[in-house]
Amino acid sequence: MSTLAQPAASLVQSVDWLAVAPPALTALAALAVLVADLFLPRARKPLLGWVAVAALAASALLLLPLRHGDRGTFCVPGHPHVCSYTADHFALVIQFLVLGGALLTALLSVTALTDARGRLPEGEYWFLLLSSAAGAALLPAARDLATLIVALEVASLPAFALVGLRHGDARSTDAALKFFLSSVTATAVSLMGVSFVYATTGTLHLTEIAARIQHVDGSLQTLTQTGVVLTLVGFAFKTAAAPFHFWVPDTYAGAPLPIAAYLSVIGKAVGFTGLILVTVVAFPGYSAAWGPALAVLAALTMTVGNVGALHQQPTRTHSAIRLLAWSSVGQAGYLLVPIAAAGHARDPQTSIGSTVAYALMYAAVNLGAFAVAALVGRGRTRNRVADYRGLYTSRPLTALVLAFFLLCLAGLPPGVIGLFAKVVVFSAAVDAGLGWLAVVMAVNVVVALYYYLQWTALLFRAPEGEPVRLRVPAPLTAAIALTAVLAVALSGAPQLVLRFAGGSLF
Amino acid sequence: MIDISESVMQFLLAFVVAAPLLGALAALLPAPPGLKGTSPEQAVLRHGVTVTGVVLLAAIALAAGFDHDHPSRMQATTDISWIPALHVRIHLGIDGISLPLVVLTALLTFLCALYSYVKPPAGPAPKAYVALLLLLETGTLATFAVLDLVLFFLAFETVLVPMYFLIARWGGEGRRAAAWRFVLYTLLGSVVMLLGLLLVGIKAGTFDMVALATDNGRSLTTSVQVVAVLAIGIGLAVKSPMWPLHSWLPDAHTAAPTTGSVLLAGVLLKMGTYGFVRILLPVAPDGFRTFAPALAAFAVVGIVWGSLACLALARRGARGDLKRLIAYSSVGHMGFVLLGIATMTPTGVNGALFANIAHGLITGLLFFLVGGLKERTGTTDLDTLAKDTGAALYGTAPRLGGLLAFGAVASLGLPGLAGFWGEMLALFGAFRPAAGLSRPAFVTFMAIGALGTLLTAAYLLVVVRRVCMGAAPEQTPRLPDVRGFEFAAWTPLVVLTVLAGLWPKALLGLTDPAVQQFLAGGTR
Amino acid sequence: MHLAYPAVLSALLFCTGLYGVLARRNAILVLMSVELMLNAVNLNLVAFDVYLSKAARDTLHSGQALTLFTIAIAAAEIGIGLAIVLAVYRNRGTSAIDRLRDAAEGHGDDSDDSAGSDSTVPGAEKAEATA
Amino acid sequence: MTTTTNAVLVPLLPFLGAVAGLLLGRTAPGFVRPLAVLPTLASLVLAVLVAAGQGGGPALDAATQLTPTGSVPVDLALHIDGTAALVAVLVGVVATCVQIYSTGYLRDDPRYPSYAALVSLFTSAMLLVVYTGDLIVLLVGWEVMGICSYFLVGHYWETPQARAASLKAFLVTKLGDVPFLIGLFVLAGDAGSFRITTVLGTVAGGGLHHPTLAALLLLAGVAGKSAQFPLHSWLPDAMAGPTPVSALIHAATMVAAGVYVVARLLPVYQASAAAMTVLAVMAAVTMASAALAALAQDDIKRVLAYSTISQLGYMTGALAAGDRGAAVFHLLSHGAFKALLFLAAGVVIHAAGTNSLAAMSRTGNLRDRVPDAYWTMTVALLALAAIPPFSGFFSKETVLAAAEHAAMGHTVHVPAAAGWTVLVAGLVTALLTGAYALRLWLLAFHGRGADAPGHGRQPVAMNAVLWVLAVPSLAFGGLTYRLLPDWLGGDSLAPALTTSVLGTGLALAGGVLTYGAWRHTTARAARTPLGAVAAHPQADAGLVEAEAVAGHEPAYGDIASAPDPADPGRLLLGPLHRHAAAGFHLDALYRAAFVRPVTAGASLVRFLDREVVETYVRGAGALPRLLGAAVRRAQTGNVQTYVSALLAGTVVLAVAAVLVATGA
Repeated sequence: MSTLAQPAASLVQSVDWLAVAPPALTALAALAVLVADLFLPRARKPLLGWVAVAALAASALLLLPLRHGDRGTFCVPGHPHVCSYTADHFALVIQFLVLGGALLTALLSVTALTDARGRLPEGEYWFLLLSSAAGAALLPAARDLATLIVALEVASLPAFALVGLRHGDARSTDAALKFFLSSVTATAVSLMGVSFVYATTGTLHLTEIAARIQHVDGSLQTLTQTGVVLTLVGFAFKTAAAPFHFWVPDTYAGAPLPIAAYLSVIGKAVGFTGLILVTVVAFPGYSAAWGPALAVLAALTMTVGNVGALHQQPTRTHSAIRLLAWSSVGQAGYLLVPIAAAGHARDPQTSIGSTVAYALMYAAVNLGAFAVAALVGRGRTRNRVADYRGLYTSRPLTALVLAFFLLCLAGLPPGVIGLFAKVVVFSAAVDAGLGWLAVVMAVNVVVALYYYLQWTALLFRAPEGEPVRLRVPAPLTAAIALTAVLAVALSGAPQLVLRFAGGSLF
Repeated sequence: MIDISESVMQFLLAFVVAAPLLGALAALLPAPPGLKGTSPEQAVLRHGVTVTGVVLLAAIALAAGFDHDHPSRMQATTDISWIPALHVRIHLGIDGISLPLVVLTALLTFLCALYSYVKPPAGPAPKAYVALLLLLETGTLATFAVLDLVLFFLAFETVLVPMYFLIARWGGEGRRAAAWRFVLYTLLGSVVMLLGLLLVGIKAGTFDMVALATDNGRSLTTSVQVVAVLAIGIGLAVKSPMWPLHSWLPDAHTAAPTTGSVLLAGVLLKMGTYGFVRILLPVAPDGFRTFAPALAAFAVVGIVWGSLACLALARRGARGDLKRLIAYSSVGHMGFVLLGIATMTPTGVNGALFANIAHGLITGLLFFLVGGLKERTGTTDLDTLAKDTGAALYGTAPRLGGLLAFGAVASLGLPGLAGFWGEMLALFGAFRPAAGLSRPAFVTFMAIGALGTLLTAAYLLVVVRRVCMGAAPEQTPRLPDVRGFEFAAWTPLVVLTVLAGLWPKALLGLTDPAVQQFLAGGTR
Repeated sequence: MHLAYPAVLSALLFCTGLYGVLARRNAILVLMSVELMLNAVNLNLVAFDVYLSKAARDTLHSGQALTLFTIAIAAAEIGIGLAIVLAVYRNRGTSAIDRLRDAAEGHGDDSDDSAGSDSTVPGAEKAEATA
Repeated sequence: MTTTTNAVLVPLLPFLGAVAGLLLGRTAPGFVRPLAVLPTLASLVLAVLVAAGQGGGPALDAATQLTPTGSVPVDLALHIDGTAALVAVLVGVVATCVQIYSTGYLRDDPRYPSYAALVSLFTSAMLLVVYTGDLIVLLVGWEVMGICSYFLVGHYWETPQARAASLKAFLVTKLGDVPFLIGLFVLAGDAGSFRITTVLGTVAGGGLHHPTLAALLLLAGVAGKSAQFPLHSWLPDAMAGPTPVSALIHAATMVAAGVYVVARLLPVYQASAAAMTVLAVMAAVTMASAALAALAQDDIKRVLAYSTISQLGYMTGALAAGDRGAAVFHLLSHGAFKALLFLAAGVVIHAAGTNSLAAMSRTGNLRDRVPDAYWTMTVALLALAAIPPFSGFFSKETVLAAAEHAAMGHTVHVPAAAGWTVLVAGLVTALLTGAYALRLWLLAFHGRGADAPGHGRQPVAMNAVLWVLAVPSLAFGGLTYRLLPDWLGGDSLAPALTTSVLGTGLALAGGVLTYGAWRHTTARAARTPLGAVAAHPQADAGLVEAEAVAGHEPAYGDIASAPDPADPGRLLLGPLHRHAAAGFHLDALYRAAFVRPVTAGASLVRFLDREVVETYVRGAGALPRLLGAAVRRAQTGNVQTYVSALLAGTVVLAVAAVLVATGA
């Protein structure tokens, strides 16, 4: 073992603490919250929430000093460019997305926890949320398969618990069980794939894999290819790509609403980030295997998601959340398109920028939609789409904001940013010559418009019955305002997110 | 005509595009204290009239300041980088092709706002109505003013949501289904169009229409052009609408409120044909040549199809709806526009552009008139209106009847009125299509198209017979004749129809140089 | 020992785990089957690690390192999984996973049960704890 | 003012009058009559000045571009030769007479303002056609006339006849206009210009590639407008309009336009022997069949309508014989006496309270009620029958002479067969013309029975106009046949002996036959009482006529004929009468050939649009719904199903990816 032969001083690597600060701070905050929970009296528990919000904000701010994107740590001795943790631009953007998303989730959670009146244990809730966020923040920076898997699990395991955290709610625990069982199976499959890849390449570092995978023995080719595809499964599961999407509607409907929002954004971010890292960074040479596979997945996912959403009856309990769940499946399909295109393009790294840009738009807008759903859900707990009827009369501004979010998701003006995000995705597909996928996506955009616009139209109808008037708590207002401002600002200056689609992020 | 400095022109154009958007936002706010009016409804409707009126004035100023000696030159151009990542620039400008459409749009929207001011559409509060109307105006004006493919698409899409709500909220019977069909159909078309636009932009390396037109398809291979034309063409053809992609139109028109129908027919359909001229012809000439015969064939089928459908509707006992009938007539008229474009000759394209404007004026007028008729009689169903012999509108409301007859006559393409020149030039273009297109095929199309004018005349006059004429008017109660605000809204359309018919140079003089330059390869 | 033996064993283990996941109805047993799958992966990783170290292609023993992590993950998973199953059992009185179908699409199209109500397993179906 | 300025004002003044009339009609009724008459009168004066200025000399040309089109520009061009100048004067005269007459005829009609404006517009359009030197501008005037005739024929829109007739008039002429437009394209395509002078220059230079095609396409339009076989069937029905309108349409405007256009473009026809032959056959069939039909009509105006068609046949016959001068000469003289005939018929209908000849033949004393109409109509009928020295004799004579000239093979470009066709048909028609003219005269003014209802005197405006028009009917031919060749640029228009004798003799023979038949049948009149009288005989002439037209069909079972055994035409025609009365069943033919297929097509399109096009739209909507149902069904809620799908998906994906990647 060469490492052991080296002087003892190098046994402990020097760690670039600043580079790992964002996930590390989040993780520390999680621990701090857990410990503090033991000592805080019941009445002071809401303080934990604000600690978490502050920690997430601080972690996000810690991304600022890293903005040059040239740091890395946990490198292989002697190979300064083979690192397990790299804070390049890609990692930073996704970390920003994850931390920002978690921050918004936290804002939603503050209200949700208050409203739950003790049915949600606060200390555990904040600890789990922050740990999951830490894992999700770690994942985009991970550059070896072990870190990747660990980060994936760190992000997922607390999420299972979060989904089933509500005391005495069968739906919640059911959802958690389904989520959990599907997820661990997918992880096992993914790990199997990792072991295959490891078997043929002998390394877990992504860049090394990329270099070695080109020279795999002919006899081991099939094993490698199988390994590549199996590895994708775990991440595709998190992204909720069809046919790995079945848990999504059930889980979203059962989970506390902020957690559904969290899963729909951060969960997906974890999934597609892993996919991007695995495909574009680790297996670029095997694009012939994963390119078409992802293209088919993308087409299937968006179709399934959209037709599923199409069929939600507005009067059904939880139909709003289920609709958002199905729509998030559909959106996942769009997110996969540029990754699939990367498998067909000459320069894979530029086209994944489209995914990043789309994800940023989607995160802001979808969290906004969930925030409004949380607001409406306070008055009418059944979370039906039909509850939104006449929202404009009772809360004009909220209705307008929700309409804007939905149109952004649909990709139709005045939701300019949604439109441009779709344009970017389309152009990635067209650029890569994936015409058929672009056409499938085009049809899906139309199908999706149906339910988004139907919902939008419902907002402006004459209301049924007396509107429930509740005071809007400040955190919720802040979340809605933040997302709305973000969406409007992005609509005016799409360049803010679309810049990522322009060039390579690595 | 008037010498206006270029920077003022730039401002005017940007103002024309942006003012309705700002107005739409302002319409949602509560009225400021000084402008409250008698009621909030009245205040917001007046706001609509004011904004559209100012935009119309700006558009007229733009037309006045336009250098009529060089209509082929892009004027009042603004070119600002917006999204460098996508190479999208805010590139605005007008030339002889877009100027008439800009003015027409501003005019029709203003007239609609004016009409609604006195006669608010039946439905929910007019606040959202005005906002949507203004949003619609932004979208349409932007479509005609932008010179960037992606922006064109953005503008093209902007009209969908407002129009959807206008139909679904202020429409008549069956409005919801019609609105859905409209929005899904056109969105499907435009998304496919987006694919084509992206293909062009990616392969040519720029989304700038002027650069692409100057390039004239030289940097695109023929196969790329073919695919692009197919994709873009489908999107535009849905909007135009081309047979057999027209089936959203009759429903949408039938269900839409009067102003919605006017704008739909007068402005929205033009966006499709404008796209054909502005994008497809100069950007992908080779690809267009491949599809030109097919386009012409579809156009001609559309002409005959629309006319025959109208004849079927006009027959006694067919329970034909007047608005539906005019919608089908639009299919026929837009067939002439498409035929003109498909010839790829300056004559045909000039004719298409002329027919565009003429159709906007005349069909807008017709929808206004039918709206007025519906308001008076409570129905647009021909059988209910006409009973046994006819509704005898000449007797019960002579001016309205006379105007309706005028509209019908203008619509059937009577020489001396606006409808004629477009049809004539489109047919003349088809008589001698561009080099490389099959002359026998096009001459056949021309002959069938010319026969279509006969069918058009037939159904329009049947309509006049059943609505304006009829026995024993003294037994039916007299209807209120044309009122002041109706005169105000309709007279401009009538006057322009006559003027364009008698002095076609006003339009053709603008479009001809620009079209010549487009077709000759786009270079100056 | 030839590489084939552990590889085949691992494959068998994985397939057994798969079968368990698909065929068992008791949530605990499903959980165990997942563990089996993870252990198959562990076996794989260790075996390849040895093989690769011998061939001097991987000097970092990454396989073993990942195995350690996997074991830890598996432990955490089991912990959370058992907790969830326990909660389910508390709420429903069963841990048969094919009974948890409340959230199915098409189930009670206009069901009026409010969120959070403890709706039990529908109808007269007996709670059977199958293994 | 220069002649050019005057010429521009000639069509412009009535147009402005029309616009002003339409705008002010309801607000300022006092101005309506002056606005109707004065612009037309002024334009007549100017037309005379233009004619004087032009003086039969070289053509006056002036042009400015109306619009560019991208290829062949459209010019606003004047091209005034002697023919144009004279025809414009005729139009002016007839239009002024009609406008003056209408002030009396429709004095109580509330729709008079729009009526007068449309007549002015009509006049303006015809003057535009006459003066323009550009074919597209000509088409503008041509179609504006069509729409004016549509509105004017439909003036009494309460009556079903007027509603149907107006529609038919427009559509049938439009049926001709479609090929006409294409014909213009053919000409412009070869000549590179829509200017008539350029086109004729190209023809002279042999630059026209498809002269036959162009000529025949144009001919369709001409047939429509000039009511030539087979597109003439609209004209008799158009009698449902007010009488002054009929006079205007028949004498000087609409129907004259077709002949005028052929006269203008005669070299195009002469370039193709086939076209000349077709023209000749068309003329021959038209003049003979229409004259036969005229003999069978019961409505006095329909008799005159068929007579117009027949006389137009003479004009096209003259053109087919290659003699433009003769055609225009007949156009001019016919314009005068036909206007007179119609206007007088209007007076007669008003006085008799019916338009039916059968009813008039059972009315006594009509002659004394309307002496002015009686005398002027007698003059006009003599002119129509071409009895010397009335003007019709000279003009028809030149036509026959030209045909004879062509038949002898003395005319270049004209096949002798064409000449013979025209000559024979012309002589037969002369016989028939004499017959129906006398029948009309006898039945209308020599009826026996109860006296006509008492009326006051007819308005002076109406009677004076009759006498004004009687002058040219009497003397125009005799006075001008020596002068006209200078203007029309053709050969001598003096009567030739052979054809004179033959023509006049045949006309007299026709008259004698009719008289004999009338003597034979008139006794039966008393035995079969027939009568249909307007409900309000005291009303203003327009209303009486409207009621008479509306009442004809209910009273007699047919719009064209009456079951009158006392009709000499019935005896003369024998079994042909039934067919002749129905216009030789041309309408039935049209119904079968055009109306039915179009209606069937409309039904088909309606079906296809509803069922087929809708089906794919609905199918597109159903597909997502089906998929949605499938997706829904898959969402069972059982986590094991989910995991199975997950694993199955993984396996499929892995296998497929491996297969694809290994190049399978």
